[in-house]
Amino acid sequence: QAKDVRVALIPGGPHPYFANWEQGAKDAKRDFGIAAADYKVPAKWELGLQNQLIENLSAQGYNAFLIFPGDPVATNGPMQDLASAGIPSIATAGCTKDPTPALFCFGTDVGRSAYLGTQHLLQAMGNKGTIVHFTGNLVDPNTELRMKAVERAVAETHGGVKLLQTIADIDRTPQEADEKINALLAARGKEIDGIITTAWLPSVSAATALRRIGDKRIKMVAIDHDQVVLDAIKDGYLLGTMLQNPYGQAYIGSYVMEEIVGHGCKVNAGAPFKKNAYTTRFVDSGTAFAGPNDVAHYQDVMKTVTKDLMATFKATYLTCS
Amino acid sequence: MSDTFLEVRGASKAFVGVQALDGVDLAVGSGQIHALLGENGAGKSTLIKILTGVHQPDAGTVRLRGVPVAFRTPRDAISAGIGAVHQERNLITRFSIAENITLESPPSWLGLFDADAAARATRRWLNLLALEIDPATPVARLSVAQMQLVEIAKALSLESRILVLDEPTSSLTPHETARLFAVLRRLAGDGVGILFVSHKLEEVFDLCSHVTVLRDGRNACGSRPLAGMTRADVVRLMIGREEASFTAPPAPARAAAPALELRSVSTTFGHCDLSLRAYAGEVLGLYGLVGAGRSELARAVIGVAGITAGEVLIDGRPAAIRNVTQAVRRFGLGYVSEDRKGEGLILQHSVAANIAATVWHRLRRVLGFVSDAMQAATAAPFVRALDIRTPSLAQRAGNLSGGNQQKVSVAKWLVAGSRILFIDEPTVGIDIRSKADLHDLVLRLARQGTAVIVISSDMPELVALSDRIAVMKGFRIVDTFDNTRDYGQASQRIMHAIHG
Amino acid sequence: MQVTESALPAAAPEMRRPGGWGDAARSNIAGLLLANIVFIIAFALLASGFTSPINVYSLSRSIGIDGVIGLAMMTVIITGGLNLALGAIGVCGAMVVGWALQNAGLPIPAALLLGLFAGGALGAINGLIVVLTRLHSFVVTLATMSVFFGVMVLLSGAAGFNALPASLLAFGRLRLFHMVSPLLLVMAVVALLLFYLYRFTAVGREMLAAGANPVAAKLTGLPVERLFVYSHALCGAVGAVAGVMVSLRNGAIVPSMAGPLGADWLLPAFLAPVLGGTALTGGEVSVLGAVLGTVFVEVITSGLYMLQIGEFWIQTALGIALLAAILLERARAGAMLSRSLRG
Amino acid sequence: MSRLRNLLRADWLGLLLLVLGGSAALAVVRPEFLTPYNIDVILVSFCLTVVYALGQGVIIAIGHMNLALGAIGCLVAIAFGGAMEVWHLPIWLAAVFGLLLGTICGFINGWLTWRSGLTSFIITLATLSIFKGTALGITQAQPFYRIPDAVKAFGSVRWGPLPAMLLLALPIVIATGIFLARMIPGRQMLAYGGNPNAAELSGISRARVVLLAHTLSGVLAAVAGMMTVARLQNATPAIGDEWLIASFAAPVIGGAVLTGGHLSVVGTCLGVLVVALINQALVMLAVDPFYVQVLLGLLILGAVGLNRLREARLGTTAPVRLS
Ligand SMILES: Nc1ncnc2c1ncn2[C@@H]1O[C@H](COP(=O)(O)OP(=O)(O)OP(=O)(O)O)[C@@H](O)[C@H]1O
Ligand SMILES: Nc1ncnc2c1ncn2[C@@H]1O[C@H](COP(=O)(O)OP(=O)(O)OP(=O)(O)O)[C@@H](O)[C@H]1O
Ligand SMILES: [Mg+2]
Ligand SMILES: [Mg+2]
Repeated sequence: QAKDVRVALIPGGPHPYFANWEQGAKDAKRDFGIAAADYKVPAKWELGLQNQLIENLSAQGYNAFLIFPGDPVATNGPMQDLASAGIPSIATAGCTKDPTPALFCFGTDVGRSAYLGTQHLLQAMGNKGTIVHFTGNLVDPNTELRMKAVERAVAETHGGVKLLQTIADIDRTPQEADEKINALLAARGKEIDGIITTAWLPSVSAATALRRIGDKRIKMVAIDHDQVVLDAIKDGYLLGTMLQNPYGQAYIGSYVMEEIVGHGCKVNAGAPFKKNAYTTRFVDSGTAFAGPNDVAHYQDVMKTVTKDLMATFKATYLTCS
Repeated sequence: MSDTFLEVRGASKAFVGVQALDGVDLAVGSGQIHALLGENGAGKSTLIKILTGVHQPDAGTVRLRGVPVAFRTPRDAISAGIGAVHQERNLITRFSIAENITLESPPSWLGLFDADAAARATRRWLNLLALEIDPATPVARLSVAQMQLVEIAKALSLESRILVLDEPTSSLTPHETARLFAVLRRLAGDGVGILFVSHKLEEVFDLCSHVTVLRDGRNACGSRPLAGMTRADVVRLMIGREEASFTAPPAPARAAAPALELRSVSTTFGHCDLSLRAYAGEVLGLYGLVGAGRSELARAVIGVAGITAGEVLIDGRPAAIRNVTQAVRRFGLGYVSEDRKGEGLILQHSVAANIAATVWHRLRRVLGFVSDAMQAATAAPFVRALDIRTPSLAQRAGNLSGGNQQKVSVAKWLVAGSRILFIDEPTVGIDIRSKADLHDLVLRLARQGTAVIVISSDMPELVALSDRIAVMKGFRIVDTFDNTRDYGQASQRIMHAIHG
Repeated sequence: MQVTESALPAAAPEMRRPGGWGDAARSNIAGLLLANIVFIIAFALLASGFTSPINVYSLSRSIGIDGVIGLAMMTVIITGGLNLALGAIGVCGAMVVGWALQNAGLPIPAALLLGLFAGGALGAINGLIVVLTRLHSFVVTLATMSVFFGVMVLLSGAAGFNALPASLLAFGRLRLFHMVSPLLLVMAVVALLLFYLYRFTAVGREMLAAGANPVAAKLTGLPVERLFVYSHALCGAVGAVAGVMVSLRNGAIVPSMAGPLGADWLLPAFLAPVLGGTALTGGEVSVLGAVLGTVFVEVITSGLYMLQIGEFWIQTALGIALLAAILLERARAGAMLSRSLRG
Repeated sequence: MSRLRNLLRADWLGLLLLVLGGSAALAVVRPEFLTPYNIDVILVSFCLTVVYALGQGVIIAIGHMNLALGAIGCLVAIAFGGAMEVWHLPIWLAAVFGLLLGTICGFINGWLTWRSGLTSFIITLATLSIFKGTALGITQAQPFYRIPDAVKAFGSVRWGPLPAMLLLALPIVIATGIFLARMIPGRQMLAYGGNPNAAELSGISRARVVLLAHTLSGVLAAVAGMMTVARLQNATPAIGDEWLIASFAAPVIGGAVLTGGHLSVVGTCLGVLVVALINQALVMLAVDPFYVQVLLGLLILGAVGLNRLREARLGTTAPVRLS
């Protein structure tokens, strides 16, 4: 009775973060016998291009979509198109804003991740000193969530820690991030005791910069699993990084689609979804702090998180006849 | 014909919609100064472009000293020993005079451009033409005439065996022209073959020994000695009939107030305390040597530059002209630029669009509607009136021959119906038939009530046209007198005003 | 007028009317048309799903949007300038519409008009700066791109508008004949208006003349500066239309719709007019060419996606297809020209 | 005397004054501005940008454009990184390979533009797609990380305020300056850019000029790409993404004319510095992130506007402009 399920996994553009999606999708295809679970990347990091790709893939017969929303609001558009053709989609790795046609949002709770990361940093600093925050692009509303989360964590030290400066809009190109971060370190390096980064490129650039100065006085917590970041943690330049779980997003997401499209399951409306700034149907794909001891096997960390989620996922979030 | 240097046989060339050349023959001997004549659009420049590798002929052969050659690029022609001054200005305006003149083979030292050597080499050629300017001056700062001299100097500097000059004297005054001719005669004496194009027949008879005449892309006469031919013969070959004799109708009674009056005007260009009157119904000629500031005066009056002191009156009433649009649309002024390619025409637009540009705002109907047909209807009578040779009204102005382009830039002011019209060098590059037409037209225009101010470096033309002549020197008016159209008398007075 | 008909010489040159099939076949419009037909047929045969209603719909929508973006840029290219701030203005215009609808509660037509006006005003600011400072529009719009976008993010806090009126969204989602987006019609209307402007109105002709040779136009008495400001304002207004169209596709108005600083629009904005034969040096315009250029680019993009070329290689394939097509077109035009000269 | 006058008339003098004045003002407000580390940061930014800005500059000089500049830089960067990581080539060989690749890419651009007679805009837009797509296709968007320490050191080492990269950037700037100002092929490129018709009538070969300029542009892009690898310590296919506008901005701010015929190398350097300085100031003065873009735009406009004002005063503008 099973219908052929063809899942398309579409990131916002070419980016190393999503490399683990491909593996997750492949594993899911093998483990659950899905007809197709293909990772399809827009040629450039452009909203219009992504929308076009989605339309194109639906014309090619893909009938289930895991989409990283190029924009939390605007990606509702193509998802609506899919929905009206009876094709389900899940907002993956990032959320679309309610009201949204997405079944649910399956990703990192960015606010929480930024908050936890900052807490790790502040604790290591003994809740005293000055920190700076390097983050992503202002047009990405996640950026503001991250800025607020960092501010909240800082505020909770009741004046013990001061947020010296936030630099945003540096997640576009590596060179720009490198320039601005070094400029800040050059100008105010002495005043800075800690660095929190909440976007990929700033994490890489800041880690490189600290290594270049050779300064282990400044403490830093990064985000994601770029090789540069992991190496810097191993060598003691960074306290650790906030891992996200792209592998699990793709693996579990593909599995869910197989259940829904192939076997007629439905999303359980009464499931214990979490709430975040965008949506009331949020499922946390897991976030974990990885310190020097976890770096070598960070992928196992993600797989463990995935296994735990997987164990209860169907029972919690789906109803199958 | 043993000393025939350059020989063209049966050259043909077609452009879209035009057969520019159709089996043309030409032979230029060593030491010969050979005139190439013909009406506007007869195909002279096209022939020259074939000789210089710009165009490739559809048919026909070119031989140098009996050896067939096929130039694929201008470079081939230059290395084969053909130097040219083209009809259009071809200078790099951002470069200095020296850099332009040495562009073909720049002097270098260890691979570096040697500016001093270039300046030295350049000065020699400039001196030859009596052009006293620092070779380091950027060409952009030069006047049209100065640029023309620089181009001639550039062609001379190649020291080639064959020199091709396409209307080299169009912007020059007799003084500079004489200087150039002396140089050319010396070159010819050294055995250089010279092909010379001009619409000024006086010059041709003064300079050339042989002549080839083209008509509609065909030979009206092959290369033959000029000796024994009269001006009338040549004209008949060119236009197929006698030259129309031209007599100016008498000037009407002068209106009380001049159409345009300048009272002690000073401008940002550097004119100071300059007074001038131009009356409706009259042609006022403005003479001066190159650089006297005549063009600048016209441009200042139509609002290109600021008037810093004095008063401009139009029809006796003070007029504050703030910009060109106001000058043209409100005060009825017009200016035919001496630089038709740079400032007179929009080369890539159609003939009709160029002519009608001054009146689009008047043609428009509801919703600003102006159709091609309306535009064409506006332009067509003037194309016919000036006998502008164009395959269609939709032809790009840039594809017309030089003379026809000039007519287009006059035509647009006729369309605008300007009441005060400056015409700067009205017949530069215009053939004798059109010149007569144009003179006729200018006078007719004046007699019908326009105040025409003609700026011309062609003294015979100015004397023939003007009712009054003002002489300028160093941005001032040095003399103004009523013209009796007696050339000897007028030229003496002008020369006296300038040099005396 | 001074010259009366009676004074004209009897022999009038023959006034051949332009056009005819020969001219049309040689122009690059014909080439684009041919390339479009060839590619459409090829993709229809090779790529399954290319002609499916869903793909045709998506194609028509992309053509509509990118077409308007290209037309917007075309209006300043004719001045010999360009507008890097086009994307920023488009986003600003759309955001004004969003604000008007959602926060100010204006009716849809009033909101759209306001957005159009805002886009026009921002464009006019560009134009005024260009004319007053005589800086190249490249530098001016490079700076204003940053300023416009920055102010927009500042005022909006980077938050978009996602509660647009249902009727507006429904319009955006309409399917004419089950497969054509109304956005394509919007583009057709914009194209027709621009065609009318440049072909049949005084001010349009004046804009072209001013762009082709500002000095000559000025000496002809045209108000060149004012015409330049008009052109930039027009660009802004059309840009705002494009912004709203993108919003209709997205179902929401968001600051990120044109990428950082609105720069994502730049390549499609230039590509279509230039492919269509609008000279970057100004003074020439081909509305139909720009439209056909857009169609061409969208068709090969869509078709190559349909062929399922490896994800990351799609851009390479796109570049090769584009190059091959323009080179072939070039060869064809050359062959046509030499044939017509011989014939 | 006339040399002094020439200097006063130079179109980049205003920019120089702006850079000096701006630096002085910043140094007063923020004394850290003059620390060696900080000067190093600005110079690094200068080195990376000026090379590709000149890569665009030589194309602007002939009145063309090279939209594929960043894509060439990207392709060369990952080829350089890949050659060392995957093929284990020694550094010098990898660098030669990168240079060769850049040369070939540039030559392809030039050859296609020359043979087709189409505008370089279209050609390089197509090759942009091809080069960038190839870079993405090879890497699958993953950076090459294993960059030899010597290469990393080249991007990081500094002597006081002077970064090692200056050793490469400075000779390139000087060579390009001499090439355009004094060498015959450079002059021919400018002549062609100033008036292609006239240049051809003077026997300058269009093929040579176009091929030379595009090839040169490819080489400079390649150098810039490999320098960026050294600086970022990895070869990511995101290199070159921001080059397009910046590469035009610096020469144009420095007085270059987009229609060709004029390029001031000094002006281009100052154009790069002005933008770097503005960015630096915005970071140093801890501007609220939401105001950064607005101020950046206004400052650029202000800087260029001031320079323009000075030109207008001196009347050094081209006389073809009316009044
Ligand atoms: N590039 C071109 N494209 C189309 N037609 C052309 C082109 N060049 C010249 N023509 C046409 O060829 C004919 C001959 O032009 P040519 O310039 O040789 O005349 P000419 O004898 O030099 O005239 P003039 O005395 O006015 O300079 C004209 O009808 C002209 O319109
Ligand atoms: N763009 C310019 N920049 C600087 N000087 C100029 C410029 N154009 C012209 N001049 C100078 O201004 C003076 C007057 O110009 P111009 O030669 O045009 O006057 P004219 O009387 O109209 O002479 P003609 O029209 O015969 O050349 C000349 O000395 C010339 O060198
Ligand atoms: Mg001619
Ligand atoms: Mg003059």
